[in-house]
Amino acid sequence: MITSFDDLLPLLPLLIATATAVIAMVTVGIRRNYLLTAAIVIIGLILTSFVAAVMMPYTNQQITPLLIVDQYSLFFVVVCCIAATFVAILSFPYFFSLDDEREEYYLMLTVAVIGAIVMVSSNHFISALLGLETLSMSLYGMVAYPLHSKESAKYPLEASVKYLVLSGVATGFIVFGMSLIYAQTGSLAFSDLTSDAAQMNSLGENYTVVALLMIVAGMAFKLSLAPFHVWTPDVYEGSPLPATTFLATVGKAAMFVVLLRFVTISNALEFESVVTVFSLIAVASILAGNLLALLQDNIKRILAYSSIAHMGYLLIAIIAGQGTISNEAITYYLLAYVIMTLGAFAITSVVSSSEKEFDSIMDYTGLFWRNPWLSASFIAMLLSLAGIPLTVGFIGKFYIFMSGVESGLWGLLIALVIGSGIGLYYYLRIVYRMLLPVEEGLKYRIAGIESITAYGVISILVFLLLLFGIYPAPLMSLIESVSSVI
Amino acid sequence: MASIPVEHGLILAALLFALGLIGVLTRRNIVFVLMSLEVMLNASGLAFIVAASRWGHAEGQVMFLMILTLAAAEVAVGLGLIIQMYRRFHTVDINVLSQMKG
Amino acid sequence: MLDLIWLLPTFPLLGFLSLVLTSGNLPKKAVAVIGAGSIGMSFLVAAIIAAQFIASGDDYFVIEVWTWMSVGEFSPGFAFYLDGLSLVMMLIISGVGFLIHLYSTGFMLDDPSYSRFFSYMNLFVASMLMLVLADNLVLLYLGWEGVGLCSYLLIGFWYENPANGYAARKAFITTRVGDTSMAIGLFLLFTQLGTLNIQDMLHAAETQWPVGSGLAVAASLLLLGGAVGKSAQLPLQTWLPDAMAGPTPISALIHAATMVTAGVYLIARTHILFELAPNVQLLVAWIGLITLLMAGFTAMTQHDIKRILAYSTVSQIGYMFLGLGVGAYSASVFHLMTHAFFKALLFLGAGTVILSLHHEHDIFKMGGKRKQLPIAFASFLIGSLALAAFPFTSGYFSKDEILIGALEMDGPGIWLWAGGVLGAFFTGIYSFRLVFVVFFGESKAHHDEKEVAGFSMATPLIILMVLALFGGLISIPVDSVFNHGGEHEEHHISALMHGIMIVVPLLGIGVSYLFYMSKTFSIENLMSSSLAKSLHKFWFSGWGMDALYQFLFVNPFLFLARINKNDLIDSFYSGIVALTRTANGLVARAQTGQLRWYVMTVIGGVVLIVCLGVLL
Amino acid sequence: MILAVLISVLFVGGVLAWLSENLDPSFPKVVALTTMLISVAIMLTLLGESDSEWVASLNAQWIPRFGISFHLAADGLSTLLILLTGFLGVIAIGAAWDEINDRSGFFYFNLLWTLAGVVGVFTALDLFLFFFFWEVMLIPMYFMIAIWGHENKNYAAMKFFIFTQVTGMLMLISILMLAYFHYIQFGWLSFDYFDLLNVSTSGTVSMWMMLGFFAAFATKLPSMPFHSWLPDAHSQAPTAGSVILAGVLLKTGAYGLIRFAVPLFPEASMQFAPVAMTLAVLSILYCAKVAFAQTDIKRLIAYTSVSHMGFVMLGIYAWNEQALQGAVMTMLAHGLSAAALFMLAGGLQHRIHTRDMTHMGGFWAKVPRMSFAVLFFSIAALGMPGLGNFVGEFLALLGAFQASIPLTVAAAFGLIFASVYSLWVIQKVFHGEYRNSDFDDSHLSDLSRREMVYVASMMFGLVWMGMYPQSFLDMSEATIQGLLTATESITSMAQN
Repeated sequence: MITSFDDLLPLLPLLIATATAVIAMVTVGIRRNYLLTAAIVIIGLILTSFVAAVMMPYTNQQITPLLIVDQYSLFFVVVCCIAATFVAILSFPYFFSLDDEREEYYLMLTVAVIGAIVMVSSNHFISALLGLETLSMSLYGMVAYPLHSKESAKYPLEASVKYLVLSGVATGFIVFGMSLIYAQTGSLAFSDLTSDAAQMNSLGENYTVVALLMIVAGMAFKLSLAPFHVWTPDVYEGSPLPATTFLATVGKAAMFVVLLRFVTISNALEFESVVTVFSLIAVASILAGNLLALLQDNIKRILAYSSIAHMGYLLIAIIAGQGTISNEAITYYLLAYVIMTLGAFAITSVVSSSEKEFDSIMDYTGLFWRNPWLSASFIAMLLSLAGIPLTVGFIGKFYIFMSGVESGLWGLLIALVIGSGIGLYYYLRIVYRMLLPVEEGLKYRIAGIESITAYGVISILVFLLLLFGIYPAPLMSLIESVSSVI
Repeated sequence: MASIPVEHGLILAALLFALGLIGVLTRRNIVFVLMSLEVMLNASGLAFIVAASRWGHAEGQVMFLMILTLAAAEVAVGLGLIIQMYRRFHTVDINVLSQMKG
Repeated sequence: MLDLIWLLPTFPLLGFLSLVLTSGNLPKKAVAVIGAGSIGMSFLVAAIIAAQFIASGDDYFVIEVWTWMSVGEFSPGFAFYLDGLSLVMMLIISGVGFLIHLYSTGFMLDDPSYSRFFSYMNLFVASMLMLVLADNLVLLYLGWEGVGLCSYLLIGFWYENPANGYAARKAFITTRVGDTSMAIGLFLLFTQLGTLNIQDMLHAAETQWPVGSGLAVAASLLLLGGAVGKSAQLPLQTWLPDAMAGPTPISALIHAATMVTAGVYLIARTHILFELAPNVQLLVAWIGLITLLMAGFTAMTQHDIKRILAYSTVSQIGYMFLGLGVGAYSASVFHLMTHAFFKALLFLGAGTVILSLHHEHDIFKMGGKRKQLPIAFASFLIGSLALAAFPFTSGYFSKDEILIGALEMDGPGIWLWAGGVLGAFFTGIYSFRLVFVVFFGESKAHHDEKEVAGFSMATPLIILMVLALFGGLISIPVDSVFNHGGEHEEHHISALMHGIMIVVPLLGIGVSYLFYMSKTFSIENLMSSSLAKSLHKFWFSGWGMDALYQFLFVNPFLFLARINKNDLIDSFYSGIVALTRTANGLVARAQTGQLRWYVMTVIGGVVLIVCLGVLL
Repeated sequence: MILAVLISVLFVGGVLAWLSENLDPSFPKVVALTTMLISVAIMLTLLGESDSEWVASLNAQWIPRFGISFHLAADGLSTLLILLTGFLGVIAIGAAWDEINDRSGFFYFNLLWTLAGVVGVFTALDLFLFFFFWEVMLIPMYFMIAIWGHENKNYAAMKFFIFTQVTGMLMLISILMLAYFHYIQFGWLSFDYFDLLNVSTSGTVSMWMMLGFFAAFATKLPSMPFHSWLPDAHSQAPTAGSVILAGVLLKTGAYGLIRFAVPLFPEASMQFAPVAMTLAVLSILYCAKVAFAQTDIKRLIAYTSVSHMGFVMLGIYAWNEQALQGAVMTMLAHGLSAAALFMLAGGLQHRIHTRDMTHMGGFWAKVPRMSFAVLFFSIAALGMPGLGNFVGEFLALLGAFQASIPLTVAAAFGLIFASVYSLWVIQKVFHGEYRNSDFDDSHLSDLSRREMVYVASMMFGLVWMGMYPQSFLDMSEATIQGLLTATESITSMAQN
């Protein structure tokens, strides 16, 4: 099928990423060196994102029915790769002192990124499934990674098993849904879902709807939307911080891009029932997420729950699909979400290590007075998650509101307001903890020389957070052009 | 030759799928849970075959192969975890994996 | 010179400021000089201005110092309006005020917060002058509230005793009720007539409102509310007796001579408005009459020397209201003046008694003090004579005019007259009951105190005695203010009536002589019957008005406040919080950590949405 | 341009104050004070320009995608309120001078940033920008309460934040709807005040939008039934916090009503006016009553603030010249009197470490100057003629009387209640026998010289407003005239 170099060129990022994985593997095979592997992977990822960024303006090409490489996919390739790079950088100090083989972790990270790249550039069920599974498979590994180590901080095993079984079920639903669609339409491309062919030799509309909803359910699980959210907190808490970070950022973002393409290309929203179901899911996620986080004391779980809520917010924009700016809204909010989640987890992982994770809000009592810079960044991230101005989170929320208003989704907007209202409470709980006077007897792992880079990451994230929050105009115009292609 | 109507095939697949689900739900032994997962996936594989035969092109079969590999990979990872689990807890009852809650 | 009229309130104000800013660091001499001196200055100015004004022969004189606020067509100024009425008032205030200040320099001499006292006093005089000189109702309201404030501060002057604080608050809040009604009246007048400048307003009212029009009634009623509040008339009279908690000079200045007569001034000032609402004007008369009788009864039953005087004040102001009600404005103002003289005299005398007897208030613990306290005795004698309208004392002329005014009014006039005469009878009784009990008979206690009456205290008393005796001969230049509506026909008052009006007070005095002097009749017999006892109790309590208000207003308010201390509405929000927490409990229950339960939820979810999808 | 400079001076000064703490713990207050004085100087330059139209206007592209611009300008009304902000800023720093000793750097940072936000709110003419500043005010305030507050600070700060934030989001929805309507009617998105004024809305939609604004502003004002955050915030906040809160933050709500809620939706506001005025009267009476029942002196003053702001809302929705001028005057006067009372109450708490009035009594003998000051400001608060509050409340009622007689009469009872609670405080704390049974009065000293300067300046301000309010009325007159004519034309068009 692939014939010419012109067809290969757009796949360059994918190829580079894959090459990175291979090279890393080989080096590991030759000689185990933590620093080296990390370096290779990081460089590879940066390279990928750079190439993708360069290609972005020119490329808009369908390669085989499976992959579409356009500005939008490249944009998210960049996002995912940079996010992954940050995760890699953060992982370095975290696994530095792991009493086990540490290099393979980076392999899985890279493979996961490959999966993500495939997902964001897929407009076909097969490629979507392929990417999704590649991502998930390696995530199982990343989640379970430190399970050999005697004093691994958490319950990676439990987390991994839960994740494996549940997402297996979810995959099952997706695949079965696909098969039904295929039986219905005879094609696995998103675009043919509601095409005339489908109507022509139809087994009945309900049939399509059922199939659709099965797929939606599967995706909703991966995005941990209510009522498929129950796994989220356990997996987040159980897995090592960098893995959680990756799962929460790249995993979610890639999956959401698939959902977006799927919904927009296949006009699934033509079915009233689908819209209704989406709305219910959105409201449920917003309320459930925020309510669950309300009295939670474990920061990882809080962020897990809040991610549920945030996915709910994003779903509002999906439902507003007909609006002119809903795609931009989703794109901007996804970016914002990646930035602030990364930031929040980054700070948590700077004070943590594979032996001891400081993930209870009690551990942060008085942090503001002993490490102002770190906790100031944390406060910035939390306020951004709460959608307070000066931060990218606010602009994101502004977008969501705008798209909601445009399509007159008043009910969902009210849910959004209520949700954010509840949300304030638990974000401020953490903030307040940090503002309390210092309690003695709280020992932080003093971030060693290896975390300098981690601090760098945090600084960059804070900078982006404020930049896109205060002067979002350039990013907006970029996103406007990028998301026009869908 | 008079082929089997698509619906029948799909219904069969659906039944298999449901069986798999029930298995996942009811078994406490994680090995059986994994097997039930297999069943679910293969059920959808079957559905693909049926659909392919309806349209008479290869995509379906390709998809089936993919699902097989996918399932295999899933199980591979799963079994690895099971071994670890057994080492830790000397049991394969999934109820032991419930330290995290709330 | 006339345009220096703004100096009048300015001197006391400066006195106030200098005393406050030095905050009690001045020697008492200096305080006395500033305190009394400032009033003296403004009296001088007042006198000169008065002379010039009368010489000039104009009807009135206006000067606007600056525009206070100007919003749309609403632009009251800091403007002073001088005519016969305000002339008289300003002379009384500054004159009597000066005498009382002079007296106070001696009276308060050993009080630690001497300068605080005088600062308040000066502030009071300033606002009072503002009140009577204001040319618009807003400025008048400023003075009106100002005097109320000072009265509050001075009643509660000895703040250590909570009772004083209570009396002070009672006074302020009760009058404030009246003030609020007055304020609403101002809003009404402005919205209807488009101005609050008194003269323009009255003129506009005359031209726009027919006699008896509803608006006129409403407006005058609202103003009347303010008047009865300040002047302690029914139904807001209850605060004045308690107000005696303040130092005696205060009672003399504020609660006898000047502030309490502000209501009279207000009605006199806006009498045109009242004439547009005849029923309201009649109501004024009746209020006056009833108040003066009730107060008379109560005054006969009191033991506290100051409370007796307080009730007598209430009842004398009742006379003034009666006069206003029957249209005898100049008579009322005249009575206002004479009353200022003799009531100030009485209070200052009482002050001397109290000071000399170490703050003894109960008249039945005194007795036979005429040798011991000659000056006080003299002042009381003369004061009571004037109060009881003994022929050819000042009180006699003024009260006479009022009663004649009542008589001249047709319709209910005769009844009002009869009531007034009856009141005069009581006045005779209670005023001389006081004199006889305190200064005659055998001395019961305090045998060897000497009279405390230095020069500074004696002089004012003597001057006031003169005024109380001969003040009736003064003729006040208020005709130009009141006789606008042409001459109303002279009734001929028969000699008989005159006779009655002369005799009745004497009868009163005689009765109290028989009871308290010669003991021909004894109170004991009178009090023996249970009816008499309960009556006495009822009158003594001031006709149970306090209890009534306590029951009607105070208790309900306190009750409401108590039951809703922490804000009902807040509990609504607490409810929302509780709701959220329960919701959290519910959803959190789903997070069991049991893998199979999780699978269950997932499958359940799928089934749910698929069913929804198919059914919808 | 001036305004941008002013705001940035405050922002930068805040950062400097924070940094300067590392050099020496005593620097921040000095830095903050100098910053504040500089900005006051800048503010005064606004006076130079004519108040009749928009001065110091600055309009720069910000987010072209949504037609959002960085549009600042000040007219008479804004200038007045900015000056109030500056004045009270200095006062607040004075209030904090001795009270805040630990982490003073971060404290002054928050103080100055709040003020920057407030100035922004008073001058923003782009609704997005307005909302932006509206939120920026909150966070530093939250920190001030949450860090330097008293025993129950977490609850208070949280409550304050959530109340204002949630209602703020409702306002955001309204703003977006308005912008969207502009898009439909004119074909391009704009958040500019003057563009949005042209959007013709009507019917239930505009009512809903208006309510969105109203919710936010009524919460900030605050008015029944959104007031219950205020007592907690005030009783817990540090003195400087209360001063800013009572003196300035509450005024942003009233400002919003005058500037946005009514002019943007004249008809809806007209229909809504009776309800709003009723709410105002309810706040006046209800909160006066609740205030009387309080034993915590700061809670009491907080409730009285709600009661007094009721007059402001009454005046605003009566919407005629006297009423509006009255509202503005009340805002200014209450800004001073309430701030002063909170400052004195805070000083008292700083001295004796209790706010419970049942433990106090007879302080006059101990602290005559402070007692006199409290007396003065309570008297001002209960509307004594000759002081600012009287002018404001009298005008407000005078105007309201033309709009609705029964409501005005009801509101007038507030004057009586005001005297009841004010005198009750005086009696409870300063009169009566001196009692110090339940607290250590070793630090109960009279006003220091510096405190006296602040108090005196505020007294002077109130007397000025009371005796010659014209100098303030003139400034706001042009604005109010403009608003009146604009709304009249629209509403009359609607009627025809």
